[in-house]
Amino acid sequence: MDFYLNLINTIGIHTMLGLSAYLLLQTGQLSLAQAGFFAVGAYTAAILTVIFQWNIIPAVLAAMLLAGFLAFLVGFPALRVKGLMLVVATIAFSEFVRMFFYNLKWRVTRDGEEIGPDGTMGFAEIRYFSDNGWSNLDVTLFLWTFVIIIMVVVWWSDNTRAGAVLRAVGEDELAASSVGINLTIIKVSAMTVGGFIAGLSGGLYAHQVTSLDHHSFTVLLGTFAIAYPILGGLSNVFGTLVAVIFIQGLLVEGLRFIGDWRMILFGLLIVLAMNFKPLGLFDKQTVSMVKRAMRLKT
Amino acid sequence: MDEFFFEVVEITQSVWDGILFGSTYALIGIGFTLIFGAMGKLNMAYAGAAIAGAYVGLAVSMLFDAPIILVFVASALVSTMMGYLIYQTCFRFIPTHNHLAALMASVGGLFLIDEVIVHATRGSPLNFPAIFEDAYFEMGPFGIRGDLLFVFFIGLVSTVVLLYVLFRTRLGIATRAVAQQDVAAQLCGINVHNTNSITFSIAGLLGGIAGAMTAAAVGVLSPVMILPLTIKGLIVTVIGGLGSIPGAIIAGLFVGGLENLFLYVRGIDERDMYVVALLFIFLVFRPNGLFSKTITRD
Amino acid sequence: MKHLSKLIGASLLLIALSIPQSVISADRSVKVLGWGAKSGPLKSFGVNSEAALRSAVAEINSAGGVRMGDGSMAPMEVVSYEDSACKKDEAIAILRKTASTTDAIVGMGTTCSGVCQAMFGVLQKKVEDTSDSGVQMPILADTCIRPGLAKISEWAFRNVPNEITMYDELFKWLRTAYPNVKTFTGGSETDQGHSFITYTAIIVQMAVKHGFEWVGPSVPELGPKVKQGMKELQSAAKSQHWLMGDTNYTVQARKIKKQNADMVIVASHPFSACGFMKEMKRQRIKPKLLVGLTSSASQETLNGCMSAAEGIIIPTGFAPLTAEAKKANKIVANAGGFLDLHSAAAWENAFLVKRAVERAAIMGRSDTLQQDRRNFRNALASISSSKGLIGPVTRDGASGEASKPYVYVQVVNGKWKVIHDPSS
Amino acid sequence: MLKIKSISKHFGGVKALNGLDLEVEEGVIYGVIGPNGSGKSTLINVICGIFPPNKGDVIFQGQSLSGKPTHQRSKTGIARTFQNIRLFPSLTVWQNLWVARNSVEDINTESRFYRWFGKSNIVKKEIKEMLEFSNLENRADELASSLAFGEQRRLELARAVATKPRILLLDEPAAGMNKDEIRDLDSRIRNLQLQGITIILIEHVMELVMGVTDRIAVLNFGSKIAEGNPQEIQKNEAVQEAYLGYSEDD
Repeated sequence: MDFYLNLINTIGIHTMLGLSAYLLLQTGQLSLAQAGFFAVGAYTAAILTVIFQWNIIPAVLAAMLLAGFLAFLVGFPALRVKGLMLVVATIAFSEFVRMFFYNLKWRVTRDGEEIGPDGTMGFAEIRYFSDNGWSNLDVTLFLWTFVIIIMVVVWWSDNTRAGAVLRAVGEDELAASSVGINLTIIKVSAMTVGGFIAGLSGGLYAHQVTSLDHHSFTVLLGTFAIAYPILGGLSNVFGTLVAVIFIQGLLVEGLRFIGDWRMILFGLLIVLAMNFKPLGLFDKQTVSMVKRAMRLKT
Repeated sequence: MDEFFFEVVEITQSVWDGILFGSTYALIGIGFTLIFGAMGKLNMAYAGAAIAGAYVGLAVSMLFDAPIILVFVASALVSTMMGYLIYQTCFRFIPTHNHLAALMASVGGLFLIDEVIVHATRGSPLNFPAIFEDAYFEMGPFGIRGDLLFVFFIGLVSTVVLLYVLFRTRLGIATRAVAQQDVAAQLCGINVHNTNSITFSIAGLLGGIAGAMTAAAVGVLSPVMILPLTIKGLIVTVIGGLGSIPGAIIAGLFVGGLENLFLYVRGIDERDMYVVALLFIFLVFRPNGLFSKTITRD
Repeated sequence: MKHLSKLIGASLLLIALSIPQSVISADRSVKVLGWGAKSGPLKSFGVNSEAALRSAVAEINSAGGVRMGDGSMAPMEVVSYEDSACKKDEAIAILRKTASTTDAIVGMGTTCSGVCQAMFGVLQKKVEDTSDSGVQMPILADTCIRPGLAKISEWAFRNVPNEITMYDELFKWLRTAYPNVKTFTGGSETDQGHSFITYTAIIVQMAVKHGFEWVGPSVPELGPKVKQGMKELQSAAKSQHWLMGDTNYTVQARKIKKQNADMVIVASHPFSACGFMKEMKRQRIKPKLLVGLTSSASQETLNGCMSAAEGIIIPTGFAPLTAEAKKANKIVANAGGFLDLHSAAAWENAFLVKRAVERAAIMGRSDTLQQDRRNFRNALASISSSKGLIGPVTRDGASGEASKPYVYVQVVNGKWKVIHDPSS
Repeated sequence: MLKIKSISKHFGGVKALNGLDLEVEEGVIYGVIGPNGSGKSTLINVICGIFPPNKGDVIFQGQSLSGKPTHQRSKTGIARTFQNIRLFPSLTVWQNLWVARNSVEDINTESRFYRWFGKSNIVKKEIKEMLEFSNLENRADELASSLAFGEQRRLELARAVATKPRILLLDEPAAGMNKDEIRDLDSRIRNLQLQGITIILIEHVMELVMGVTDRIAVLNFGSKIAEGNPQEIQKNEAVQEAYLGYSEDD
């Protein structure tokens, strides 16, 4: 059981990470900076709970705010560029963040033990959950409340005018601006909200793995962040969830028993998925298909 | 004064080495730029294919203890093939307008190549035959590595050849035609798929040379090189200006030199931090790169 | 909405099916479950350790197996050997899976320090502390050599040499063996926690302690005590370090060349150690002595740069000296792995488990599993010394740390050759 | 209403607009005609602020628009359609109109949050009218990309109107239409005029222009060669000359 809960937690965290990129992708912006915001969230929340001994909830919320604010600041310059330029600009940003934490040393001594981030040695013993006797089930419930809140909010706003505007900007910036949409505001807000979500998931991640170091926040993480929504399809939020279950659940955990062929299959399946479902595993076609199936049943 | 002179010598020397080494980045950059110019898409699997080529070249040299030049030829040929395969698997069947899917597919390709290499070699670093390892020219306080000169030279030659092919031969003209206006090109009886796959193959060829040269310059071949090389390649492509071959070359040398400068002055921990920070600023204030000869479809 | 929940439910079910369920065989056996990196650049770790563990277990069983609590003999069984890809999240997943879905009494993995740091953090910190909801599963890691990891949890044990004494002895011996070596310098890879910390906190300090003169960038605090001036050293020597993925070592090599030391220390994993030593060769840097990091005392270094590594001296926890070491080496080689300081630990761990099981009087029934694990853990903690492949391993139960014997090996004509055994 | 003050716009060596002056009174339908490449579309793009002019200024309701980005100009009441239709293909017809609700009135009538995340009855009502106006009522939930060509034109017009413009710039709205559709378009345009929207109509299709407009300016090589009511223009020999050998249904 414990193991499945752990898997569900991982899925939850990655779903949030994916959703943070989902919003930005709707506006047509391909950003690999999510890894950076995730890292900021993770370290902030961990520092707050470990060094300042905050409660977890304010800690992750603070992490969320900080990451969001950072995203807001980065948004203005970054969104002046588009397409590949933006990809690389955001890679640059997240690498910068990674390097920052890689150099970050902040050791304090508590009852004889040195704790806190220790540069390249990483940041060990972020044991808030187990120190406070949280069972893995508690963690899952706690974590998924956030996941569900975020999913609901994003799903709901997808069907509001705001959601329509995001997509409109993504499809045709010129037309959008000539019906009076302020592109900068839209893009920056998308970036900021993305930052909030990424920061939150980072904060939760830190306590899930109990140990952070710069290896966890490489470009690969950023790639995964955009991979989920792309692989799942941008038609709605559940695409991202499906993609996360596909990657984290099936490819990473489910195929573990085939040993070292697993990671080979991993790449192969992504290639195939994109060839056969270029609009995502959970694209409109799938949705309508599933809908039809349901209608037949009920 | 004497101390000052020493520093000057050292810094010049470091930058110079960096510039020579940058020629490998430049070649990778050219590959990215070619493909981007032709399709307006990003082939993330490119550097992976390059290194894979080098591996096969190495295998050849191990099996029939072939002369070093043959190693280069082999790796060039192999990654030419891989370039073609990548086009067929990750781009050919994905709708042209769907950039995200193609990007994701090539990321999958990257994972696949990477893992296949690991599977074949257990990820162990392998000794790569160096070219003129003993050619180390000392000129007064300065020293120059013969093999790097050779690398530099090969880089220049292949660039010149490439430019000739692109701007003087019918094939090159067709490629550029497709790059600028695929529909029109099709109407003129150019088969877009053929041209694209040729572009990928040419890029692959360069990649093979680049991979082999990098391996020869380091003297060791290991899978941990792939990701850094990919990122450097992207950075170079962007600084050079998308689709600009001379841009990519200059950017490659520039990045190489800069790296060593920062390394010398600020040390390893901050080297990459400054490089990416610079890149970010560069992107924001000169969004079109050094040579903004962007040839993309939109 | 409905269809969606069903869809998710379905896929979760699919996963559940695709994951091997808890293996509970009717006949009694001592079950262990191992994991290590079987994919990714560090694949060699997992492959070698798996080969070592499995063949060691086979050895034990052919010798009659393990004596259980009721005196009967039962075979030892490796439930499976998972691929943790040297990634935190995956290792934690495997750990929890082992603890919750299998009846293995001990988890045996892994080799990557960063991963152990995370896994141990998930475990319960103090055994008797009921307020701590951490996982209660004994872990016996093959290496995870980064200093002070096992103290993170009382459930965590590892089988490593004590690096401090190891390098202490090394330089003590070098001092006498190479009297004409006076000065030294070196570099390390800063993105690999273990390499970097060992280099700055231990290797350099020990060299200084034994009278070698540091001729690298000036470090006022540098002294004969461990960790002395570590921070100063780290900041002063910045520009002669590198990263694991680097391709260009010209600057670092030249700096070291300028310092023209008798002894050069290359403290990094084979990936970059090879690149750097090749660069040294190109720049004609020929120190009287080349000293390496224990992680490089492996086949990979020979694959990567046999000729450039010629003459490098490295302390290691394994070398085929003794009879059983030779024997083990052959067996593991036949099983398709290499026995090196990492995988040798896995081999020894199998025998350590045997001893602990016999001491703990394990019943090996599924109903007594939790108790068995606890007893096993206590027994393991109470073992103060065990028999290693190249000599007795002293263990400190309280901290879960071990102190393996070690020897000094050197690359001579492209082969690892034992040049000194401090215990003899 | 709208004053074009000696606007010049160069692309490299090409003078797309060359010191052009126009004045459009409130409430009129103002035609702009001229051979291909005479700078008609450039004029629209300059008015909408997509191209900054090299020289000159655009005065709208007495205030200069220079330096104002496109979206602000739209808020001041300038709307447009595109020569090559630019809808939001993956949004439904309804959403296409919904997105366009950025007019000052909308902003003032609804709270910011509600405007972005709510769906008020006013919105529903007005969009419904909009759909009826462009008789797309029964296609409201179709994707814009699935519409027929004519419908897409109508939707684009409706989307422009949905921004509640004071002045509406139509860039060759009749291109590729058959006679009936053109007649239909004609009545739509008049209808808009009745709603008090000033209209600048750029068109090649003479029967439409001559029929519907109150006043016409003729451009050639970026400058105005004639202005007047349709009858005058038809007589003007400068125009004849410019159009020599120019076929209407081109």
